[in-house]
Amino acid sequence: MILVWLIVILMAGGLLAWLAQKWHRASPRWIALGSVLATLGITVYLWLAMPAATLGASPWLLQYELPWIPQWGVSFSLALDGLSLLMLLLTFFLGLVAILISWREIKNKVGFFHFNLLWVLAGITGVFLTMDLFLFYFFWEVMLIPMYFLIGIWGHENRNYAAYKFFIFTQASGLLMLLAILGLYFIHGSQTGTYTFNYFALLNTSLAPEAARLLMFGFLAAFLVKLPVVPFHSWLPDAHSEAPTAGSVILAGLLLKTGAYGLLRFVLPLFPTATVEFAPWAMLLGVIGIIYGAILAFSQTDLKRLVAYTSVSHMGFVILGVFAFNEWALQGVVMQMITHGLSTGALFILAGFLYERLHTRDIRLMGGFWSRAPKMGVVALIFVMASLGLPGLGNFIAEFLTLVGSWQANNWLTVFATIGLVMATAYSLRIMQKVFYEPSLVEQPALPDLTSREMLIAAPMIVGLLWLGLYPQPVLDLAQPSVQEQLQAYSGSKVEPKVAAVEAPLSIAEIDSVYFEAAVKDLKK
Amino acid sequence: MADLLWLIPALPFAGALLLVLFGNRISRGLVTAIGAGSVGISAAITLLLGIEYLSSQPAYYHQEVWNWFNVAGFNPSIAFHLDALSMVFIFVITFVGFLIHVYSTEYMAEDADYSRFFACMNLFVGSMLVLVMADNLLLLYLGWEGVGLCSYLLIGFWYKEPANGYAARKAFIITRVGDTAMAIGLFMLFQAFGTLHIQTISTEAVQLWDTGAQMAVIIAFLLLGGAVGKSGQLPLQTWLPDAMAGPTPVSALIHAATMVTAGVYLIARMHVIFELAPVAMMAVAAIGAVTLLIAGFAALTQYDLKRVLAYSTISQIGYMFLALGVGAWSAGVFHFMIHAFFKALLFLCAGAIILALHHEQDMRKMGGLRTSMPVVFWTFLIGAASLAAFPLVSAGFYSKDQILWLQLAGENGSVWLYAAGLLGAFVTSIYTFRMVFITFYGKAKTHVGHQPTMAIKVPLIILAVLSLVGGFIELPHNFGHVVLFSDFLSPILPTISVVPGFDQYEWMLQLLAAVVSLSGIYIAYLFYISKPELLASIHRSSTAMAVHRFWHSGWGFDKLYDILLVRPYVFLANVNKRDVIDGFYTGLARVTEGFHMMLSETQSGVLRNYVAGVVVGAIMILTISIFL
Amino acid sequence: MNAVSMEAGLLLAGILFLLGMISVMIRRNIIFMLISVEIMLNAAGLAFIVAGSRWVQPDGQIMFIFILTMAAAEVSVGLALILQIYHQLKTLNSDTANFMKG
Amino acid sequence: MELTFYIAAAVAVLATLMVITRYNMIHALLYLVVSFLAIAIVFFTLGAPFMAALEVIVYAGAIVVLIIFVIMMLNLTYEDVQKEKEWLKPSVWVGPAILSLVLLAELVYMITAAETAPAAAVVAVDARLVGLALFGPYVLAVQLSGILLMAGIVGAYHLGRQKKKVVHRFLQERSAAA
Amino acid sequence: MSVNDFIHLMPLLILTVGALVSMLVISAWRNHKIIYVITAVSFVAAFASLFEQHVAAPYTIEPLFVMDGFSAFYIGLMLVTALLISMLSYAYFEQREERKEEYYILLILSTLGACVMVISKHFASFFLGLEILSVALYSLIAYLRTRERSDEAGIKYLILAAFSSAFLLFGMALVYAATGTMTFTGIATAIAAFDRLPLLLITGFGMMIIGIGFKLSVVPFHMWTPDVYEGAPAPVTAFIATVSKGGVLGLLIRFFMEVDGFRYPTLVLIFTIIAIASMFAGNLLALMQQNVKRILAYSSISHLGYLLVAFLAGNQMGVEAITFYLVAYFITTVGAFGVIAMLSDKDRDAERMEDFKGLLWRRPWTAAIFTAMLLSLAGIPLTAGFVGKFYIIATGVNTQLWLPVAILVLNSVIGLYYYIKIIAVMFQQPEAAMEPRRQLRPSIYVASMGTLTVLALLLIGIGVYPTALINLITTLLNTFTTLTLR
Repeated sequence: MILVWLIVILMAGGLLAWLAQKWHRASPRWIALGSVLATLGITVYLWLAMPAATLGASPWLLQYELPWIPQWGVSFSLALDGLSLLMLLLTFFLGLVAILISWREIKNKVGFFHFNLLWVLAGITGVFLTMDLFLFYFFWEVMLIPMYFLIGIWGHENRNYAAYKFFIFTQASGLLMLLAILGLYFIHGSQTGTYTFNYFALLNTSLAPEAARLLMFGFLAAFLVKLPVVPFHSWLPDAHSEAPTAGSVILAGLLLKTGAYGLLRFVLPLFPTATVEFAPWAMLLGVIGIIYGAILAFSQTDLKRLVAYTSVSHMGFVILGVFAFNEWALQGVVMQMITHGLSTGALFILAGFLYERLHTRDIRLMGGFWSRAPKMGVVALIFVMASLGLPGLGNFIAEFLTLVGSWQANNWLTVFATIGLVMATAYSLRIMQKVFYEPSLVEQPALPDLTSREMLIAAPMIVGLLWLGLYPQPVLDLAQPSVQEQLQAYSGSKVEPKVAAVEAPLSIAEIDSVYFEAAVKDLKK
Repeated sequence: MADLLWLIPALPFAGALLLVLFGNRISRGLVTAIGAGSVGISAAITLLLGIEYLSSQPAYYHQEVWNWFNVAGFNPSIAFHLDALSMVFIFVITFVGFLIHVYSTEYMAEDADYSRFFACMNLFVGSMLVLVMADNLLLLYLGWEGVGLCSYLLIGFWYKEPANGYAARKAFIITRVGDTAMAIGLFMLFQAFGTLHIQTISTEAVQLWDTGAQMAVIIAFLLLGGAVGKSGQLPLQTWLPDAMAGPTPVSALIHAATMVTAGVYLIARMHVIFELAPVAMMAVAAIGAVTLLIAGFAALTQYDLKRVLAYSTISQIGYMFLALGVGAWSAGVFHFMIHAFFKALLFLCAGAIILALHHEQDMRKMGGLRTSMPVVFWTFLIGAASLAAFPLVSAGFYSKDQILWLQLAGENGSVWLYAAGLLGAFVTSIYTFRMVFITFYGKAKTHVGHQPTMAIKVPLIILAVLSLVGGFIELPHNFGHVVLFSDFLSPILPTISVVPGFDQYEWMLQLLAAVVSLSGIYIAYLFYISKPELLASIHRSSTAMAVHRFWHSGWGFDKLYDILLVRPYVFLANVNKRDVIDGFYTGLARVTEGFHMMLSETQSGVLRNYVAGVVVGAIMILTISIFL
Repeated sequence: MNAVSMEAGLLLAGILFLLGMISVMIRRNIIFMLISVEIMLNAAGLAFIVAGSRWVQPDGQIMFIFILTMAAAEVSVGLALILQIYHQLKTLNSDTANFMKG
Repeated sequence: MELTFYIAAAVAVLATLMVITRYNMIHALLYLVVSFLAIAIVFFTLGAPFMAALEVIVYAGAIVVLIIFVIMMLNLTYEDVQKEKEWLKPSVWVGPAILSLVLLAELVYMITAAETAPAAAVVAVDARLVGLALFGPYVLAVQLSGILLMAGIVGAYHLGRQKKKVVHRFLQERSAAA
Repeated sequence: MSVNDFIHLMPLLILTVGALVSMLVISAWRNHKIIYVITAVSFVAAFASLFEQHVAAPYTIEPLFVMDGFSAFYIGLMLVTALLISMLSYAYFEQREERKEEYYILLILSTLGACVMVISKHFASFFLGLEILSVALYSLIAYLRTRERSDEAGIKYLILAAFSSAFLLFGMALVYAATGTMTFTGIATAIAAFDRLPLLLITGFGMMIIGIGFKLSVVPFHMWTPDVYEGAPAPVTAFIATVSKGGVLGLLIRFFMEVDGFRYPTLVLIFTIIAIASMFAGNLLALMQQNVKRILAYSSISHLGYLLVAFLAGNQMGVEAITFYLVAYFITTVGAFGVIAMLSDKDRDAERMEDFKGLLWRRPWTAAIFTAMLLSLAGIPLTAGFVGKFYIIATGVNTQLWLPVAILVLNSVIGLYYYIKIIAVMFQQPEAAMEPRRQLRPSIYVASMGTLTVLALLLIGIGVYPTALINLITTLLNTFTTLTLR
């Protein structure tokens, strides 16, 4: 029941915030803040209250189910495991940040803004919690509309175009997922006679390889576009750069994660054979994304666009890791989801700070800000370093684990992905260079340093990144049972390190084939 | 005492943190106290620990601070491991680092960003300490990257000059290229051993692989890639000369105590792997040889005082690689230590000069400083002598001589390597004394402003002394046979076996080395003091000038990389700035719009056309119903 | 009463129907269009009667009566509308009435 | 009887052809009357005398007369005939004619190729039978056709009324105030 | 005519009486409000009389009508829709310089026609129902006869409707000629006897499809739709888009189920082509359109395409899906045109994009309702349209109509663009304080506003908790005898 409350509080808070605007101008902010704090409190309580359960046999901590459309076998089914709990923590934390960041930035239609903000969060919460595929699709769509409004109403100059693009891309891919969900539903129904959308029931569907492949592509469509993976990333730079800061933070920090979450939660367990077949291609896409995103990020002059392309690059690691099918990679992916949420969110916040002061996002018009705003410089430096994967900060753990994992699966692709790290350095340092180091060609107005409210936003993110970089174990522990659960179907595909190592020498193609044969053999058992 | 191990890196980190958080709000004195003090305490702890280590002779100290993370058996800790090798390194790092800190208090006194400077310096020292004390390769990698970050911050310390920023960026990116190779090496090591714990790897590697095993070779090459990047060796050396953009103490720190020696440390640390891969060893030696020559010749032509020193660093590290490559592990480490002393000394002297000459770095505008800055002159001369391996008195002579000797005497040595080393030594003494003569002799060309005070002089003198006497802890056997240093390292690093019966020729080689060194000095004297017309005649020859330009540009590597890598990348990035894939979707939208336009034409608003539309539909339906 | 084949009857209906149809397509005068539609409806009625007489049932004729009713209603509304249009546009050209398109 | 049918059919087709090619509307209508009369004869040959009568009365009588009334109300002149001529250029009718020919071919094929029962003799269904069916099973349909006519009448009444400016009382007040 | 017949035809009778009473009252005393009340009362009464029906088993009135759960549901649906439209009409016509009273008579009559269609099981009643609907609609479309566009729309609709009716009739005649019967069951038994369909019959069906397709405004018989939607008064447009199509669709389903048209690949092929073409044409035509009423017209074309996808499934689930979708579509369409009607003034309807600029900030509640309606049309969750679209896609997937379903999905995406374009315009900041359009007393909008609110609540209610409606549909359709066999 407590899970339902999470969603209800957000939705009710949103409505209340909207209505309260008439009453007092500032009240929506406080209402929104209150409701997100409440949900954050609940989640933190959940986290602290049940660490023991995470180590138990079942990864599920809490479950809740209520029939919804019984005729179709749809139920309002929520469940919480370590992975969802982590995602929820991230959601509410970034939600909080998003509200704080908008405190001054959003001046008109405050009530409606917070309504949308909270409903996006509610939709995301639903996506992370639901265990019914119909409901999943439902929430998947629910989170898009308020996001569309956030971009379309409070965005920058080109907001309408960006909002359309965002909406159409995500909807199109979502519909393909719907088709796949329905296909799965009917196949399962015709096999067992019970038509249900329940995740746990559908896990036991046995699929013909052809069907599994098609259905997997349906799911992949939605998740790969959301993630996004090159060549489906085209919506992201526009949406990110045109959204208001809070919108960018939520887009980068949370919406992209729903794609990664979907891969972990649905694609892997539902289609074990098909994913193994597809894995090399998926990893290839990941690597292409890493490199392509990095190259594009390097050439951008719009700060938010630049950061947006870094997201493309970073999300490449996610898909690379997911399709490596081992615990290192998956834990890396989970870490990547969280740390990318923090670091990229933080970079967008930074862009927001700059935009608020300078009314431009063009880095050619910036420069030499370190001397004028040293605090901002330090903060920016830390986030930039996080984004280029400096050890000691969370992203490093994520990327390293992912790469360690993916190395076991595919050597050459991992090599190229690692090269992406160099490119990450190039574009990340470009931010520092252009914004904070070399003097600007254009005179800029006074640039006040970070205020205490802004420090209040930035500080927890820095602490979080450092904590994740130096002692990520609590997070990893929390995610571990879930990761195991998702990997169950692949238990055989974990490479025995030493065996592979001995055979590993030059011909890497051989390793691959050995690896796949082993995987296939194990699956047959 | 071993419980305090963690304090050694933690103190500089704590200092950095304090300075970042409060640096702007506290007095300069306090900044100095925190900045230099933290490193000083580290140095003190190191000293105490070293004494204890020497007296009790344990195999190593180990301390786990906390478990970093644990994923499916991948379980690196934040744990420190201190053995003789690390001991040498932390000693150098903390002591030389401390001296440089002290020196900086004066050098940077006028700078507005005083606290930022010390924060970065502390971070630098801390990272380097983590690097050399790490008990697993992941933690080592943390320090490794941290060093890269600090180099970036410090090289770009005076960020307002765009060139400095670019130099900083270049340093970070190029070293990161090496790091990437190293990271891949780590993946392979992990795949092979299921851990990155250095001790475990070292013990298990021998069981797992035979000498020359392909895996070992690949890994060794990848680690070498990392080492080459950090240590400024061929082909990733181009960042180092540009790194002179930072304040001089930073250069001293980078070149003497930290950063560039990391590669040496890595190879020494992973010597087990390298020994399993003779090809990689050969590569190390070859890289060292080629690098030391290229850098030496490049140094000959530089005018910027610091650039000369920078190339000399590249060259000297080439010597260390040469030593490591033939398996003369302790010789390489010994040269590292001695090099740290004299290179720090030379940089600090150069800093004093630059400070005195109002940040003038061009040697052509210096001269006659011998009289105006006597302390600096003498200390610089000592450093130069050491660098040029001035026979008998300088420490550099002993360390370099050992390396050269082992090129021939060592099992894996070869005449070619020896010849390269010898030629390098010759060039070294030429450019070293070219520098000395141009800077300190002749007419004064720039007014001497700031005269160094105690904070500068004391470190200079200490380092000068060390540059002189440091060599006496390891003397050739025909010269007193002191083997304190190699003994100290022997539990960790295997001793090199010398070809039997070769000993009796050692004095000949020493003599040769001494002659080479002295003749180099003489040539420099000839060109720059006694017969400047010789130089002028060279300047008239167009071939010579072409060579000069070529060397001056660092053998054209910058240009080469620019054309091969940087420009294509930038070009690609800029061409694709608008994202071709986006163009595809835009095209799709356009096509759809085109369909809309076409269909819109049918909605002409004319009733007859609509009727015709219905009729067309009727024909369609009837055709289908009749013919299908 | 002898054999007029059903095919012949239907063919006649079909030809008349098509003549009406072509007329609707080529005429611009709205009244002509209306007349043409009447021809078509009449042809359809003819087809019903042919079919009815084939099966010897009254249903075909009954349908014809309904068609007749409908034609009458349609013509009356149509003519009223045509009057109105003529008042507005001062023309009977249906092509002129294309304010709405696209 | 068969011959009558064919002659009447020919007349009907020809007359209809004339209807659709006339420029003058009154001429066209006269041909239309001829066509309807011919069809009435066809009905007769098909054994539906009652329908023949209705055809003459309702189509040829009521509907055509209605149209003529409207034409008279509209005061069509010679220019309109000229305009009609202009409108009916070959370029206008060639396309539709081809479409119609295609359809015709299909219809002919469909009707002739239909493997129906051998053409049974057409038997007259006399008016009594029709009446019985009409007011027997189809009585509700008759009611419905009444409603249909009602809809037609109400609509025609509303649309056919001459314009009369009716201003809403609120707007009236407002304009009065202004 | 037995008493039972009367009871089962009660809704129709009540409507007829309502129309007659209105006519009598008008002749005595013209008053908008009174006629309005009479209309509303007769719709409500007709709806209420549905509850007196015993639809557990189909009740036939030979040879013309059959009353079963299916017809009861459709009649109920259309009555409610008509009632809602009449509620919305009051404010709209109150401000016109026109006689208003006949409108209601015609509205009742056309609703009657649509109801006749869904209960008919004979060509005669089908045809008469269709024509009652059509003839009433001619006048309704051109009702604002002083508007040029209204007249233009009226004549276009008239000529084309009569034209397509002629096709329908000819088709019926051919079917009759081939089978010798005009009742649906009779045709079904007759064709069951053939092992292969005679050409005459197939052609007959084909020509009937033209007539039906015209009323459903599917491609290629769709061309009238935008013009008529634009020209007709907004409430009438709502009526054309909903009741008129609903009636024809109900009939189509009954007819096709009865004769089991899905056995014949030719017919299935024709419908597949029509469905696909409708989806594409509708959405592509709407893409860059600037007139809101035309956008909705084009969108209705594509929606009919979607419906045909479920229709193609040809099973019970398909019919349920159609029915459900129809409910959602009715609510949405009436709501959307209701908003347009409410924003219209006496000069013209609010149909241009500018009319909606910044609506959210001027009239937030109206804009919110319109947004909800558009989102429902686009098939976004929390609205009935989503569940409906889901139902249709599910049906398609279930019967493995991959091509139509894929195209449906593709078109939903294209469709999004123009729906959100309108939304985006509403959310735009108005540049300057816009001249408020002249409006009558706000009090006359109470009924409109209330109706729209009810519609919005229904929309979201069904979107969030569709179970009740699904239950109702499944129970009622169970009595649709031919379906239960499958």
